[in-house]
Amino acid sequence: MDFGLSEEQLLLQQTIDRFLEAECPSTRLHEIFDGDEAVDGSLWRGMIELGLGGLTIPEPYGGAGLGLIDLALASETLGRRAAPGPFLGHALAGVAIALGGNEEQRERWLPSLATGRCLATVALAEAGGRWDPARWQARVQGGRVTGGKAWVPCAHAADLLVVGVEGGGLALVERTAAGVEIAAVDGVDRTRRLDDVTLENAPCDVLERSRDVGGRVRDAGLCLVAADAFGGATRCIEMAVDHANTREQFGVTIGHFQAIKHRLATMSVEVEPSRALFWYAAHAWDAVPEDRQRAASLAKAHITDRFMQTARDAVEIHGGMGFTWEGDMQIWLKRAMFDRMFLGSPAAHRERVARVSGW
Amino acid sequence: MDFGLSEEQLLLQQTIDRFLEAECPSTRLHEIFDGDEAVDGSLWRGMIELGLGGLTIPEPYGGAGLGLIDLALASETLGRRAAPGPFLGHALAGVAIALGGNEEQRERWLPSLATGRCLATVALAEAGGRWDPARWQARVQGGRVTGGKAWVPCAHAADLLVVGVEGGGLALVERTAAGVEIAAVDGVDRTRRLDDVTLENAPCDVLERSRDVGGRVRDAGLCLVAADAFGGATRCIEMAVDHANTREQFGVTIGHFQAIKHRLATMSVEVEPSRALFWYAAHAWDAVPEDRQRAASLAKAHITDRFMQTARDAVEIHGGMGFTWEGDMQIWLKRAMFDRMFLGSPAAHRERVARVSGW
Amino acid sequence: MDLGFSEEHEAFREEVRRFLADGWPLKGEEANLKRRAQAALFRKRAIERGYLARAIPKAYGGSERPSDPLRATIIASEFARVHAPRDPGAPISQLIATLASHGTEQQKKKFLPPTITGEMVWCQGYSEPGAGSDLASLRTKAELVGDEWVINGQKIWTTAAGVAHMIYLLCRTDPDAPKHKGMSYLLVDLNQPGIEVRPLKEMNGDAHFNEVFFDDARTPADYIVGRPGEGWIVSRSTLAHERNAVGASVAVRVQFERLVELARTSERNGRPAIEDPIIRDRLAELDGYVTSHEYSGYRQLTMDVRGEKRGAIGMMNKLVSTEIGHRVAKLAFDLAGEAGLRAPLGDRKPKGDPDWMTQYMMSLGLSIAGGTSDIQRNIIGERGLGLPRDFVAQKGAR
Amino acid sequence: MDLGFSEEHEAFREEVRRFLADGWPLKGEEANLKRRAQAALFRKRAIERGYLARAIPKAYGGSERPSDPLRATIIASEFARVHAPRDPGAPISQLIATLASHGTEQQKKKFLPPTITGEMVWCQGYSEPGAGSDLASLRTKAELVGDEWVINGQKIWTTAAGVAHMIYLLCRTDPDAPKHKGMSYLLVDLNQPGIEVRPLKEMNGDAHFNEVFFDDARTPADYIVGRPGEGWIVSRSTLAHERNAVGASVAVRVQFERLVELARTSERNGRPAIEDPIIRDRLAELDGYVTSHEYSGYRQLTMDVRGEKRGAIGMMNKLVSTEIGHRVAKLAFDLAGEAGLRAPLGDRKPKGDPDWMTQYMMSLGLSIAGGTSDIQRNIIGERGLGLPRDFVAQKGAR
Repeated sequence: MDFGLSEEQLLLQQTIDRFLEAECPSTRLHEIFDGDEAVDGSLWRGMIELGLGGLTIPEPYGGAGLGLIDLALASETLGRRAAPGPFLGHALAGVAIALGGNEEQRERWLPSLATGRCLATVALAEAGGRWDPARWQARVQGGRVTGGKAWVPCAHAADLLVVGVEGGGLALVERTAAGVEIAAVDGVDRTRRLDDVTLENAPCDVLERSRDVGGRVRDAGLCLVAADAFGGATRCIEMAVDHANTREQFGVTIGHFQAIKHRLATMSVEVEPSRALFWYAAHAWDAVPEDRQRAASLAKAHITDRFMQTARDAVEIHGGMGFTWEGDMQIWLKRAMFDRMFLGSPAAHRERVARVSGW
Repeated sequence: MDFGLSEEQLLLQQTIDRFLEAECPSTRLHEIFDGDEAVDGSLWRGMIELGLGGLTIPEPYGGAGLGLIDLALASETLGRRAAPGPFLGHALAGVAIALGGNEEQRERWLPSLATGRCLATVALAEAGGRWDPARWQARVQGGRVTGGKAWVPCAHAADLLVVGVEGGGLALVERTAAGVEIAAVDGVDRTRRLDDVTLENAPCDVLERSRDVGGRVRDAGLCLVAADAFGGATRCIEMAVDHANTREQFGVTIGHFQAIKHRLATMSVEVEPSRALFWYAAHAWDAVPEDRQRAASLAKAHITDRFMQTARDAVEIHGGMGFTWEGDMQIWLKRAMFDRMFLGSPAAHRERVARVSGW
Repeated sequence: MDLGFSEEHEAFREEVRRFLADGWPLKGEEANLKRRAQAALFRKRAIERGYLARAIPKAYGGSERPSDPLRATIIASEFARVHAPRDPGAPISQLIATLASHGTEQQKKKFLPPTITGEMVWCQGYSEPGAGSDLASLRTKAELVGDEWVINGQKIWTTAAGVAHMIYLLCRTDPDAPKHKGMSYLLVDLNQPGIEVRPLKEMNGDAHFNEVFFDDARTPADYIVGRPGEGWIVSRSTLAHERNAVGASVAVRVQFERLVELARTSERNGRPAIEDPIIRDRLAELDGYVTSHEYSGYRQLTMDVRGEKRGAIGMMNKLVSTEIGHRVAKLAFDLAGEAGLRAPLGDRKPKGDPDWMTQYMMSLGLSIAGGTSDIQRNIIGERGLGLPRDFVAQKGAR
Repeated sequence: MDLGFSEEHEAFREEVRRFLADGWPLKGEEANLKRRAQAALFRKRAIERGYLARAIPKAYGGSERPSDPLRATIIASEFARVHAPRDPGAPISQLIATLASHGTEQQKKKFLPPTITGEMVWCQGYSEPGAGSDLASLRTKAELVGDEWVINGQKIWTTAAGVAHMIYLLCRTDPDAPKHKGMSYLLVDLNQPGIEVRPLKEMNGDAHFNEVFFDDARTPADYIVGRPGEGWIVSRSTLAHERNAVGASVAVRVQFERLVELARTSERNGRPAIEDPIIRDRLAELDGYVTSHEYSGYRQLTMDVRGEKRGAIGMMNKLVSTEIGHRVAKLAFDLAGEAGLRAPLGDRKPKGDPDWMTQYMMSLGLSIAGGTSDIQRNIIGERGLGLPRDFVAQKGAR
């Protein structure tokens, strides 16, 4: 019985947090948010140097061989700092290849994912809300894939796409291959840019080593998004508390008002217990397979809902400036909007919880 | 354009309120609540003397010939004071006979309903949540009715039952007739006692003058319950405000705490606008037939939900004493539980709103 | 109870309709005028007929009609129906009311007529950075130097500052007076070197607001409304003129109907969202609030017609609209589903369709703008329900 | 991360199970003893084995074991599984902790052993009418007359006063001292002419609580814990011993599973309620809270094991449980549907089935009992998040 973080895990989070505090302060974050580039090269290189390219990639392939829980803890810290960039897609691509790739595929791709020489992403969803692997329609025939994929993180900048295909499988497609077309989406969260991808007889390489690989990668994604949302929500509370302890109205800091104090307490009570929920979801992915699906969907639905509400509350506590483009709050609010909808809505995941619980 | 109360309507409410303040103060209310009798004779006679037996009964039959809006205003005031007794069933029976009775039926019953010589009630629901006239199953054959009716207010004490029958019609059954059996229900709200009624070939007299008489009477009931709930909710807020202005904690009255103040403000903002909703529902029953169903179900669903939440909030603001049997709050909380479920749950009425709105 | 209008009022409605049928939009040559000039021309004609500027004396360009909330309601709804220009809305309506009650003869003569027709556009300089809901703590200063006020400081959340000619502002003219008593209400020409306007972009990409910087900006000594130090009282009297319960609650109904339409046209689990039991339930729940607010508007209109005080309900409208706005926005966001991942901002916004993403974000702004919801709750608790004042507020008012 | 137990701990669990298999329920002759005597006998044996009274020195009847949150958790769950008597719960646990930390040698010797086994039953005299969450304003007085304290006043919300032998109470012994400083902590025999106990019926018809009236009640001078005037500190030290995060969150899980069962067996629109999309959605939403709280319990257990401070999360458990209780109760009430119109109280309650109606009403009591939710929010805001204290609270603390 040890449901807590190890020294190494705490150090990992601290290292990422300090890196981002130094390299991506508010000013830099706004520049990237307002800029044209999906990936800020120097920031991403910094993350790669921290080892974020290969946390879960097995050691023989140059990764750290850690569990999804560790990846989720990294995701939490990135969410906390609203870190811009391609982490989510790249990390999930690594999970997918490690899980589903044969020896050749793993050897070919994993080392360069770990070093960041290759930037990868996952193309799971299809238009019309088809986030569920059972509903994917992209079709593989004779080593070529055809179909449309939607909401692909940083596809434009990626070298490799891990594409969800009919039957819930995954296939590797190189971005520069013939038949791959990419169109940028005007996304709400400019820290994690999205693209639409059209595949027309594009050469592909199917991942076949493991059963239900699409479903497992999707569940890993749910854990990472939940972790990101938890990090974002806790940071919103911190920022709102800071504001409440600084901003004066009627001659006192507004934290003196019980309405503000209770609202912050309520935000905290809504969010803090769910730390254990995303821990458990990631831990279940690693070690409690029979509860993987329920825990992943529960964490994603619950925590992204909390993040959305917390971000809204934090905007309101910040008053007018919380509502401006130049303020920081808008970035977290938009991260919340992304986390809430990416990989499927809370309502869809609650229905999945009901289904897998046998209700 | 005159969406407000007339002098006469205000006077009616004032008269009832003063009568109840004098004749049914907290001590008396508790006695009746704790007592065995479904109907307190002297209190009911007092109400009859105020004209509450025949507000909507046409003048030729000894009533005041007023509209459902007036009956609803009376219901609001009775709800405000948590008035115990058979008003609800009796009033709806009067509405039913005036609406659906032929000349003979009206002449026979309405005058004695108005004078209170005859106590009547309505037996609409059947077991298993069959509040909807379309789902009634009691069957009339050869002037006799057979079936089970549930949740009948004060049937035990009544002389006449207006019974909902298959097809959504209504039929008159005398309580002392052969084949009528009545069993008391251990109801949560002891100000409005309920009975189960079993009819076995009981002689009956069908009301046939008007189309959809069961549906219209049910909608009238929804308006009266909504009005009762509005009255109860506003009184809960008054009591909670009084308490907040009296009770001291940490050396000040608790109304000084912003948490209490905002909670009371929120309760008031939730409740006060819905006054216009029950007015409109009753007015629509009287004068806007095309919006009758939607308005009645909307008012019932919305206001009884507000009452339930307001009563809970008021209990909490009252602290421990709000939670005791000897306190007043429990009586309003239980009235809220009655209003919320009697004639169908808020969820059922919201679905009806969706249906009649053509969604 | 009667939700219809009397014959007299229906006849009035007919008269208004005929006027509008001829009068708006402008025809022939006049249709080539600039937008603001067209509106001004139309308003002049409407004032002649007694449809606009009804509370303003004829001497100052108004139509000087007896108060009639029903006629006002009819005018508002008929003008809205054909999108005809109406009386300038907030914040200009506040200036008009202030000038009408507290302006000098000269100020009224000079400013009211062009303001009423919309030829002269104003913005409001109340909020400052560091003074949101707490106007008494304003820091922008004005000093009388010779025959001019010299103004220094900064205003924020100023709408329309980019297109306005003039700004009316609250500023501190007596630094030694207690908070509420040292402020004055000044009228200032925006077009001068001492004033800089900077747009403030909102989270949805729009820029309705501005910051306005005053660096030795100037205005004549007699461009003060009320006496020095009376600014607080003068500005407060303004706000009472904003009421239009029916208009606001009708707007909420329209918003709700658009939401129902969105539910019809969105999909959930491969079927129209409006068939989803959860959506139906949430819509009907929302309809309870919307319909309450709607008829609450008619109730308040009736109170106005009867000359009764509105009491607590009158203090609730803003909070009720805000709360409904939140609920509408949340449901719309849920209905939008994955479309919520997109955010076409600025020029890229689709024309025509209601912009639910902006709506969702704006619903946050609603509780902030012009006094947060928390302050509304204080007002309702204290003035509406008779609860005691906060210690904090007492401290602030010292 | 590891949610299992080590081999050492699993061995311990086996040992506990074997003890329970033999030891509870009592067999033979012993099974004919009265309920309380059976429990006392069993507890004595469990203490000998080191399973109960682990924090209490052997000299005072305890088993004096080193703190081991995992063993404690295993004991709690295994004992709960077979419904065996455990250490006396609140409010007696609070007295035990207080005596252990602040009692005199004589008090510990006299009171701890029978209290630990449950032979001596106590109730708690803290709350008073007019002093709910604000214990510092208590008015019950005790005066030292000769070698006895003479007590006058009234306590309320006293659980188990009908069956208890003794009451421990906070009362004012120095009327001139500042609020918190004039109070003392006394131990008083309930069975005396100066004390009257009146049951207080709750809205659900139960009577868990009592009023206790003191009219020249007496207790020996040395039945005071701590020195005169130290009552406030002594009583506060008590509350820190209540922690058992896992137990509480497991209880919430059990309650949730019963709710799911209710949803399976209730009908909605003629189908099992659990098939209704709205019910499924609400259940899954609730499951999010329940599962968070459940694993939050394991997280806190781990912190305890590691000897880390729990921080803000430790302050939240009560409020989280209360909120979940509210949600469970509301959903149960909705599932009960028209059955909510019935209210079998007291004797008429159905045996066995969870009584959702009582649950619904009790969920209200939850936020009131032992410090309202508002006070919990103050604590979280101030001690957890570092926000400033209220002016009101500052005023009260003067």
